[in-house]
Amino acid sequence: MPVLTYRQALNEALREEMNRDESVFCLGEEIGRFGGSYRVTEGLLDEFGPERILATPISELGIIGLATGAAMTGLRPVAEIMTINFIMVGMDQLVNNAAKIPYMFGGEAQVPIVVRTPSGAGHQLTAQHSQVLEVWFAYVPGMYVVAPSTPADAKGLLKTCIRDNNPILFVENVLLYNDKGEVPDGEHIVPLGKAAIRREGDDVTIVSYSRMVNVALQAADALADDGISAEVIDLRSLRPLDMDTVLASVRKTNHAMIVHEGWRKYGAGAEIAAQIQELAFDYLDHPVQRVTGAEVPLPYAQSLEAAALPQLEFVVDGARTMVGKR
Amino acid sequence: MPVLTYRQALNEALREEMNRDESVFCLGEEIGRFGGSYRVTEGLLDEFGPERILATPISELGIIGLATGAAMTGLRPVAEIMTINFIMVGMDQLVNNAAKIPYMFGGEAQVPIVVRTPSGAGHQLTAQHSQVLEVWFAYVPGMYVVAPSTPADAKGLLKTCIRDNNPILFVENVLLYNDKGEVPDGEHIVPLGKAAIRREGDDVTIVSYSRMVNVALQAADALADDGISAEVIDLRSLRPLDMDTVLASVRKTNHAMIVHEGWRKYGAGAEIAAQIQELAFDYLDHPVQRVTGAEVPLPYAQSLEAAALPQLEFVVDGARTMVGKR
Amino acid sequence: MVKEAERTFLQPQTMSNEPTEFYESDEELLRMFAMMVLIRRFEDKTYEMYTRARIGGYCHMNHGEEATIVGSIFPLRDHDWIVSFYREHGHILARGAEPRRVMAELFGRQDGVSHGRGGSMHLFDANRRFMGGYGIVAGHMPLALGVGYSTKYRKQDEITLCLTGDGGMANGASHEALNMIGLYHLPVVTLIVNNLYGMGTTVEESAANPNLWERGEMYGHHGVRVDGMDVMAVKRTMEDAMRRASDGQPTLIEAMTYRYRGHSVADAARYRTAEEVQSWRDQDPIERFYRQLLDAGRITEEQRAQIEAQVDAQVDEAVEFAEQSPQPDPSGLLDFLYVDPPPNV
Amino acid sequence: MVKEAERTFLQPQTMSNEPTEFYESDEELLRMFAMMVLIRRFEDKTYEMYTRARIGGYCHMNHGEEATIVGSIFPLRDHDWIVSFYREHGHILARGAEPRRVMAELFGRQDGVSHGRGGSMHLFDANRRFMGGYGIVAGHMPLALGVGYSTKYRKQDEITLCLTGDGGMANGASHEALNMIGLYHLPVVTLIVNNLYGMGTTVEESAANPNLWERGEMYGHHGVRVDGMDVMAVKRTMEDAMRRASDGQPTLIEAMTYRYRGHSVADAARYRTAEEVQSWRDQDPIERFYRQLLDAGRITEEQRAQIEAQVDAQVDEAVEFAEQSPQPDPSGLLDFLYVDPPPNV
Ligand SMILES: Cc1ncc(C[n+]2csc(CCOP(=O)(O)OP(=O)(O)O)c2C)c(N)n1
Ligand SMILES: Cc1ncc(C[n+]2csc(CCOP(=O)(O)OP(=O)(O)O)c2C)c(N)n1
Ligand SMILES: [Mg+2]
Ligand SMILES: [Mg+2]
Repeated sequence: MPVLTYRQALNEALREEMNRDESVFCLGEEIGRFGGSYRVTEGLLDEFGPERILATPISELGIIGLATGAAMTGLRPVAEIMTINFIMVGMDQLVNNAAKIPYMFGGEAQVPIVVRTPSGAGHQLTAQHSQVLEVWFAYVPGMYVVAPSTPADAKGLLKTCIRDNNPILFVENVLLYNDKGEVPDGEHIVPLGKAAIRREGDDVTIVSYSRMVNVALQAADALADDGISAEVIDLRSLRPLDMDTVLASVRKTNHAMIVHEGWRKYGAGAEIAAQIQELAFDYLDHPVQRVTGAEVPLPYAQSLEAAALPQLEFVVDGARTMVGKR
Repeated sequence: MPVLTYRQALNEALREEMNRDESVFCLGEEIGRFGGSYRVTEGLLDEFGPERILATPISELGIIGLATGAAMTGLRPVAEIMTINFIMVGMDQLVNNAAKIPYMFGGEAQVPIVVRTPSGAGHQLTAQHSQVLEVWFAYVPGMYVVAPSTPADAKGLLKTCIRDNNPILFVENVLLYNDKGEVPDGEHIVPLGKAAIRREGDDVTIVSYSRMVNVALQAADALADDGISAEVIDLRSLRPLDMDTVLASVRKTNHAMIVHEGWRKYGAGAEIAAQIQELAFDYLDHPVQRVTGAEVPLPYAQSLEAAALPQLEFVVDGARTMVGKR
Repeated sequence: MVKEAERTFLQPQTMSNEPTEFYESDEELLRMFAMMVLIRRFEDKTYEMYTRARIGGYCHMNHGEEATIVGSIFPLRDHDWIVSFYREHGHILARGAEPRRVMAELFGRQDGVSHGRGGSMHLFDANRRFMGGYGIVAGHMPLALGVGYSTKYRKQDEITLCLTGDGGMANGASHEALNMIGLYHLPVVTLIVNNLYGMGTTVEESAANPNLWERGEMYGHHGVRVDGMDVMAVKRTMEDAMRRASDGQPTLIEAMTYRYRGHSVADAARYRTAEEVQSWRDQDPIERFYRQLLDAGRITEEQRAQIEAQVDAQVDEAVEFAEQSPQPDPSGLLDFLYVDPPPNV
Repeated sequence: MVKEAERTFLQPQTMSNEPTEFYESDEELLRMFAMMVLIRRFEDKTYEMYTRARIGGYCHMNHGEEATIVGSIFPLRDHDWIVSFYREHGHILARGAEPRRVMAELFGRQDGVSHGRGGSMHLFDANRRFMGGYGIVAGHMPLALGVGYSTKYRKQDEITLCLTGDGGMANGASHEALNMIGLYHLPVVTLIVNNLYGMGTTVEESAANPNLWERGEMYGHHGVRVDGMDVMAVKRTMEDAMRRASDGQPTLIEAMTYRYRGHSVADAARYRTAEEVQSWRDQDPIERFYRQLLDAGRITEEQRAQIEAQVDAQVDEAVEFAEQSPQPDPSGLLDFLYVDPPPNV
């Protein structure tokens, strides 16, 4: 199988879907001549021209609104919001329009849009450029929130999302773009709402998504050295949320830990913890634990930024304590 | 003690604080001649004039940005966003500016603003006008999110918030404005971050905030008839979140239920449930339960709207089942 | 800052009153007249039904704005699009939706145009390319941009009419949408229904420069102001705009009008004087059109009476239909939330 | 749509080159010149330090924009305010902040102007009323509105200078802020540093009407375009604007300039030609000001050399200071999050 970066996998998905279906087009800031701020759309302008690779002004309401309106007429727009930090100035269009239109017009309209955007911190981008905000959208009925962690999923899920008929926030991650992995050629589709078990194990379930899956896998390696067998689940999407897979695992391991980059309080992990205890209470030998980013706007200094991000050692130590092998 | 409506209590708090401190002023759409969309600012224009009761254009970024910028120069603005549904078009100023400025400038600036806004559904206001979105802001470090349920708290907490030096989202509720209650005259201050036990009980802890506290209290009445003694906790604020009071209660009752109007998944209740199981796991006789609004954009038809809102009977039945007296 | 000369332009009496030339057939003119009457009577009935608790929620009516509505919507062709806002009862009627299905929606019934989910602010009619009414001020304008872009993308000859309010022009969404419409040369006509108020706020209190049509220039649109109490003036302006739109030149029309009633049924409109309201009622668009038609020998008193009788019957029938239509069954609460969702949503 | 005549205005060679009249003292002129040199050299050093991994994150530099900065900031009085954006190293230097504390911030050190929390995009100096650099495009403009409103509220004679980019003018935040500034007649001067690009997007690709200064009229501002490569032209324009601001008349200045380097250190700027860059470098604001001063007998070659030597020493010292300053201790991670929080936050 070809090895691609996460970035290339996304690019391939876009190219294939645009070739397959003329109604698919991309829009967003700097996605044309510039190739995309994270170069995900590189080369597409030459191939598809400026109407299908529409580079827009710095108008996030305009971008998401354009996509939504066009989708209502039958097109399938893929909008890029340069980073999730800028989604706030455009989110009214996503939450008040795209997510509500199908329902509030009684099924008379559909909004098949994908809004792609990278989330996450790293590289000292500071308070206004390092946020993890997808949980806000996962809260909204009518939306899907999808967040691949591997190049293969990046391609397979993006293709699925483009073909889906619902409004979708597709969350990438600034630190995953250069990750490499095997990616099936051509038609490769990953269904929505199905979590992936990235590593099987018996002693503790580590639930994660996006970049933190890598941290969870590293932790599982470290735990294995201690004789602790960790099962790592990659949620792949926050909505739909595949609790079946999570619960089956927890019923087996009796220990659950959630790892994500976003802030702790009212973060995505809260919902997963709440559901695990609701639905697998009698299987739990220990409270569900959460390892998350520190609750601060991300600071610039390297010393502080490092301290604010979820640490591998927290995951490892937490799991050890939980299963009583500390 | 005088009996006031929730609306009058807010009005009194604004009047008193504006009289006490010249740096306090109000701004927002229709808060002047119109008296406020929910008439909270009625009469204040005559008393304080148009510079201190500033009626603005329909510019939510402008409103919150004006407040934030003015606060940085030492004023204490109280902004009204007509309803929380409109906050999306302005929230970039609140989350990316107000909540981050103190931290990202290393303590060199302060942003003492209060953004008042009503949340919640009722009266068939439909999908774009019936949302409960405060959990988004509770997620954001740097913000406080306060939500009084009684007229006395409406006054006491608003006064506290106006004097506080942090950016605060002050969440009112469209169906509470006409509620009546005793409100202390003059100086009445309710501290931030202290939940209120609205009713004591031994068998089950019902945790709620804002309008749903009333539903919880009704449920407690109904449960009392069955011999179930419910303790009702009003959080008063989602951030700071007074888990100490909640946990003390749960350690006593061994049963916890959370009731709120917002959507279930990734709603405020998830965090509270997650923390209860984290911190009082061994005291729980039953998983923490949540009673919430249905996960739909609010529909217009009375039949559907009623079905979408949290029902008294769900609280009562849920509590009965939990304590095993069904 | 408002200059004096401009401020007086906001008074109806200064508007053009030249004799109107008609190229329309009698039938077309009478259809226009009948529609204006229908909108008026429909709204009267809406008000009545609201007070009788058949209608709930927010309810914004079109009394006084009939000329802006009929003048801008009648020139549209079947394949043209409309994107509107919450004050849209008349808009969807003028587009040809059945009054009874509109009334059923206001009643929150299953046969409503949005199957009872939308209510007064969220009317929709896919067949007539009426792309809905929206409740976030100016939030629908980026959607019109999207519909217009779709037309260009699909290389069709379609025009999008975006109706919007004066107050909404202060919102950032209007700015982003209008700029992008101009930038991409989209076939979009934006008509500002300038009824001089956004709730209780006057245009002068909301726009540093209240000549809203002048913004056209900054957005690459042709900008024009029109007497919104004169249906033929609006129609001619719209026809011109449609011609330009087909050439990729969008137009921003500011139609000066007035809402006779409060912002919504609940608003007593204490922020304006009875004299001001009366000065606009004196320019009533229906009476004015009737005079124009009468002067031109295009209508008779009998025809008017007949039209009014027909409209009344239609509105009564709409109410009957709405009363009869069932409320949506609560079991359908989750319908329409997602298209083909996976099992675990 | 861009008309040809306007498009050519965007070329530097068409800008005014009239001999400059100075009323400033020699000392003042040399201070201005020295500041322009400082900004240039400071940015050279910033670039070097970035490549040596002393500086991280996003880093946007001011090469080429020195005249817009010094021309607009020097006329301000101590009690005036500045609100800026992420491309603000030069802005805070021109306002008088110590270069070493600015460099320490870029290094992420405790002695930085934001104590290492802000970095390149978020410089702050309360004492100099420099209200910060912000990273959300146009998101700082509503803050300038607020600072201006505060001045009016407190009945002070203060002016707020809001520096902003051309690309940001497409964002709704600019619209809401400028409209409200005009509506309330606030003493705010908004200066668009029009460097012809927002990242790789030209003004013509971002604004339906790229004559950004023309928007002044729609926002109730005086609108004016100025040659942003001529520091004296910018200064005179700013002085006029300050006079108007004191009378409650805001001004929107569009200063035409160019950024020599990419959008940020990481951007190789492949979207523009070497010739285009050169044509602007030929108009270099520092060289131009030097010529003007030389022609007027206000500077000598020796003075220039001396200034440059002083500036170099200052910049070297800034780096040394920054290197020496400690990284913030991780134990301070939660500092500054809340003011006097209750115990359970
Ligand atoms: C973003 C937003 N802010 C505030 C409101 C509340 N609101 C509803 S209608 C309205 C006035 C709009 O006035 P205008 O645009 O002139 O339209 P009109 O109602 O006069 O037809 C306001 C402030 C809203 N719906 N959306
Ligand atoms: C709302 C928002 N959208 C996108 C971005 C990403 N971004 C950062 S700078 C920039 C270009 C801004 O250009 P301009 O306003 O001309 O300022 P310049 O960088 O040229 O000085 C963009 C798109 C952002 N920071 N904020
Ligand atoms: Mg209006
Ligand atoms: Mg620029």
